[in-house]
Amino acid sequence: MDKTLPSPADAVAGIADGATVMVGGFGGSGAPIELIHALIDRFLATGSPGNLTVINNNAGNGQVGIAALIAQGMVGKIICSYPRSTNSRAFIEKYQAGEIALELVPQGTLAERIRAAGAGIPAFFTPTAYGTELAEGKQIQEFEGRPYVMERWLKADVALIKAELGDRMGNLTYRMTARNFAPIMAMAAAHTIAQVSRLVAPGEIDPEAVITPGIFVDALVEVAEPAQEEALNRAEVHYP
Amino acid sequence: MDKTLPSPADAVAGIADGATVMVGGFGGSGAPIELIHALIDRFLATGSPGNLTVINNNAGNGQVGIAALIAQGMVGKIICSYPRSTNSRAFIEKYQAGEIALELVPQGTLAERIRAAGAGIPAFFTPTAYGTELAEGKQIQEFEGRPYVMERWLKADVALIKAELGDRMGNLTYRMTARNFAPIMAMAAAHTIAQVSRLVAPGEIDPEAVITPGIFVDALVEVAEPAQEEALNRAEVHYP
Amino acid sequence: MTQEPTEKLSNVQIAWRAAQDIADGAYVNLGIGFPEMVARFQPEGRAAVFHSENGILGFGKAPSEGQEDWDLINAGKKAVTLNPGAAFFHHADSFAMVRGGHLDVAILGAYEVAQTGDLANWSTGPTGVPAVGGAMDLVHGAKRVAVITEHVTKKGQPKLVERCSLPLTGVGCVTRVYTSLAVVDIEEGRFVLREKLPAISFDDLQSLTGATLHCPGPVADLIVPEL
Amino acid sequence: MTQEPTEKLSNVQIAWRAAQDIADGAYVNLGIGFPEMVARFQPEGRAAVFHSENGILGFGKAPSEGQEDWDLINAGKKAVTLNPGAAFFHHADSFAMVRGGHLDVAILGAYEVAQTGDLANWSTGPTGVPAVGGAMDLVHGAKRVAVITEHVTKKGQPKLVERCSLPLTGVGCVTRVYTSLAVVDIEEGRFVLREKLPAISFDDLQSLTGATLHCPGPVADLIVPEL
Repeated sequence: MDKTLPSPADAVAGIADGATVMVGGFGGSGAPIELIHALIDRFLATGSPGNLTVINNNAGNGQVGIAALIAQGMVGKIICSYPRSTNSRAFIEKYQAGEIALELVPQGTLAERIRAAGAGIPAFFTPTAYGTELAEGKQIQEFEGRPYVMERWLKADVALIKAELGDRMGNLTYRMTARNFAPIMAMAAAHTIAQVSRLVAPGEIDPEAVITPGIFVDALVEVAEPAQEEALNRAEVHYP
Repeated sequence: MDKTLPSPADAVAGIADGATVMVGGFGGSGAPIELIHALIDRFLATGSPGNLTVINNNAGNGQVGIAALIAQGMVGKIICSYPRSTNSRAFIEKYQAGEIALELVPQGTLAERIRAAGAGIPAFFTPTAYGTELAEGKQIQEFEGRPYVMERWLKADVALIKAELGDRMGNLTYRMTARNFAPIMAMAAAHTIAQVSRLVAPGEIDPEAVITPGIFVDALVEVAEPAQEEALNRAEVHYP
Repeated sequence: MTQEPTEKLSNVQIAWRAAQDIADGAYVNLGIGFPEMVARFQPEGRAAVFHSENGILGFGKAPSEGQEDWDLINAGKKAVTLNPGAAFFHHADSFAMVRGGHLDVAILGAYEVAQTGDLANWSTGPTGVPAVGGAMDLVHGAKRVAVITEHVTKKGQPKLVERCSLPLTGVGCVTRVYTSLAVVDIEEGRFVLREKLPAISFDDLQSLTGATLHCPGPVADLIVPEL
Repeated sequence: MTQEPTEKLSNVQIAWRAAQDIADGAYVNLGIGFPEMVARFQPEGRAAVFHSENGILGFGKAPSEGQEDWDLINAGKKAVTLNPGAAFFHHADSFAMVRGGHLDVAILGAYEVAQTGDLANWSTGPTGVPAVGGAMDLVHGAKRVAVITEHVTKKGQPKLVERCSLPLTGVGCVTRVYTSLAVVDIEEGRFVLREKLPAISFDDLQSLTGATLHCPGPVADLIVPEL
C-alpha cells in the first residue's frame, strides 16, 4: 500500500468544480499552504476548480492560503465560525459584494458536525446556540429538562490537511496546535489529502503516537519545510 | 495540583451504594484489577458499596475483577455489549437467578453513548440496531432517506480505569489495546479514578502523546506491576 | 428437503474463497471465530489492513505460544501481533471507523441471511444470555458486508431464507454470502447465484435454499483448493 | 442617566478581581482579548490550568519576542508557551471539554448581560461580517460562566440589562459579572450585588444599571490594587 504522490499538484488534480473542501488550520497554524497554492496554480492554468465550498474555522488571512483562494474567485461559499480576522480583507470584500455565501457555525458545533460525519452520526443534539439566531429553524428537543438544538453532520468531498510525520499507509502525527481540525476533517471527507513535513517508513511512527490512522487518509505528499501561514502574512507575502 | 492518592483503598473510599461505575477494559486487557479489588475489600469490611450499576464491555471473566465484584453480590445491574464470555459464570448465575439486571447495548453504541456523555451531547442518531429488538421503543428519524435510531448519553458517577503513565495533574497514556474504553469513560464520569503503572513528573509525558488530558481525571494512584486479568484467569486466581 | 451433498467446502475453504475478493490495501474487519480464518488466505501480493473493534488497525498474526502479551489482543480476545504501520485508538474512534463507513469489508458469520440482506447472527431467541458485541455496528458500517456460513444448519435447514425467523442483527445490510456450496449476491431484494460447486446441480442447490436463487448472469464453478 | 463616576476600575483591575475567584488547579478558558488578561493575576500559590479552544490544556505565558513558534498559539492566535503537564488534542476533543462541562470557569467579554443570565457578546446586529467563534459553546460548557466588562458602554448606556437587545450568545448562562464598578451575581433571574467600589453609592450604581440590583446579603467593598 502506497498512498504517496509526487507533488501537491498531483494531489489536488482530481478536485472538481463545485466540490466541498475542508481545509485544516486555525488562525495561522496548520494551514496546508502548499496544497492550497497548488489548487490556485491549477485554477490559473485551467480555470478549474471553481465554485468551491470551503470549510475552515476562519475565512482566510492576508493574501496566501484560503485568502488567496477567495481572492481568485474560486470560492462560492464558506462554512466557518470566525470569518472576521485581523486581515480577512479577501473574504470581507467578496462577502460585502455578495459574491460569496457564508454559513456561520459556532466553533464547537462546527467541530462536532465534522466529527459526526466521520463517525457516521447524521445528527446530534447540543446546547450550543439554543435561543440564538444561529439555531433558528432547527429542531429543538428537551432532555432532562434542558433544551437542545439538533445539528447535522457536515461532510466534504475533499479534505486538505497539514501533518508533521506521515507514512505511506497514511498514518499521521501533527505539530502542536497545528493539529486542530485536521484529524476530524480527515475522518469526514470522502477523499483526504495530507501534506506531511516528513515521510517516514511504516513502523517509524509509534502505534501509540499515531493521531490519524491511515484508514482516514487517501493521499499524501511530502512537503519538507512547509510554509507557515502566520509567517507568510507577517512577511506580507502575496500568492501568486 | 496533585491528584495522586496513596493507595487503591483511598481511591475507592468515596464510592457510594447505588453508584453507577464505569470500568475500563475489554476482555482481559485494561481492567483496573487493583481498584476493583480494593472496592471488594471495602465491601467485605463494611458492607458497602452495594447495588452498583457497572458499565463495561463485558460482564466479567473468571473469578477476579468484575466477575469477583458480581460474585460478591455488589452489582445490581450491568450495562454491556457482551456478557457471554468463555468464563462469565459469575454473571450468568446471578442473571439466571434474576439477581442482576442487564442492559444490552451494541458495542459501538455503548462507546458512542459514553463519548456523548463526556462531550455534552445528550442524544445522537445512529444506524446501529435499526430494525432490531435493541431499538424497540426508541425514537426513529430519517436522514437522507435512511432510518436512524436515537440513542442517549450514558453518564456515570465514577470511572475506574487503568493507564500506563500518569502525572500528578492526571495526564495519562495507555498500553496498546488496554486503551479501549478508558479515555471515553474518563470523560463521561463525574469522578474518574485511574490506576497508573508508573507515576511521572508533569512534563515527562510529551504533550503530543497525552491520550487522556488531566482535565478528565480526578484521582490517580500508582500501582506498579499491575495484575493482568487474562493472566490471572489463566492462573485460575480467585479473589478474594 | 434434499439432503445436503457430501461434497461441500470446509470452513477453511469458505474462508479461502472469501479472502480472494479482498483487494490489496483494503481495510477489513473479520468477525470473531470462523471469519477470523479469512486473514490466513490473503492472495500473494495483496495485503489487507485488519481492524479490530478494541482499537487496532494493522494487527498481524498470532504470536507463538508463550510470546503472548495480553495487552495486545483482538476483539476475539486472542493475542495478536502488530504489522508495520499499525495504530492504536480508543473505542469511540474505533467505532467511528466502523459506523462512518471507512471499512471496505466486514465479514461476519450468520444464523440466517434473508434475500433482503437482513442478517440474524446474534441471538438464537429469548433463552440464554444475550450478547451482541459489535455485530450490529459492523453491519451498518463497512462498504461491503459479507457473510460466510454453511449453506444449511446442522439439522439441514436453509440458512439463506426469505425472511429471518431469528432476532435481526441488521436490516438490508448483507451484500454477498459465501457458503459451503455457493457464492450468492444480494441485489434488489433477491438472491443472485454467482458461483456453485460443480458437483451440485442448480435444482439441488435451490432445494437447500430458503428463497429463490436468481441467475441473471452466468454461474461460475466454485473452485477452491484443498486446504 | 447618571454620568459614570470618574473613579472606576481599569480593565486590568477588573481582570485582577476576576482572577481572585479562580481556585488552585481550576480549569479555565479565557475569552479572546480583554479576558486573556485574567491569566496575569493568578494569586500567589494558585495555579490554574488554561484551556484554549484550538487544542491545548496547560499553556503558559507569551514567549519573548522573536521566540514565537506559530504552531503554538492560543485561540486568540497569539503565540504562547507550554507549562509542564500540558497536552494537545484536536478540535472535537477540545469542545468535548467545553460542552461536556469539564471546565471550571469560562470568563468572557460582553456587549450586554441580562438579569436572566442571557449574554450578548458576538454580534452588534445585522451589519458587518458576523463571527461567533467558540463563544456560544463556552457559555454552555463551563461550570461557572463569568463576564468581565465595563459597567456601561462608551456612550454611558447600561450593559447590565433586563433583557438583551443584541443577538444572544446564550440563554441563562452567566452566573457572575465583574464590572468596572461592581461584582454582581445572577441568581434566580435577578442581579444580586456582592461588591461595589466604595466611592459609588448604591443609588448611583443602580442608576447605571439597566435592571434592579438586589441586596439579599451584605455588599462588600470592591477593593483592587493599583496595577
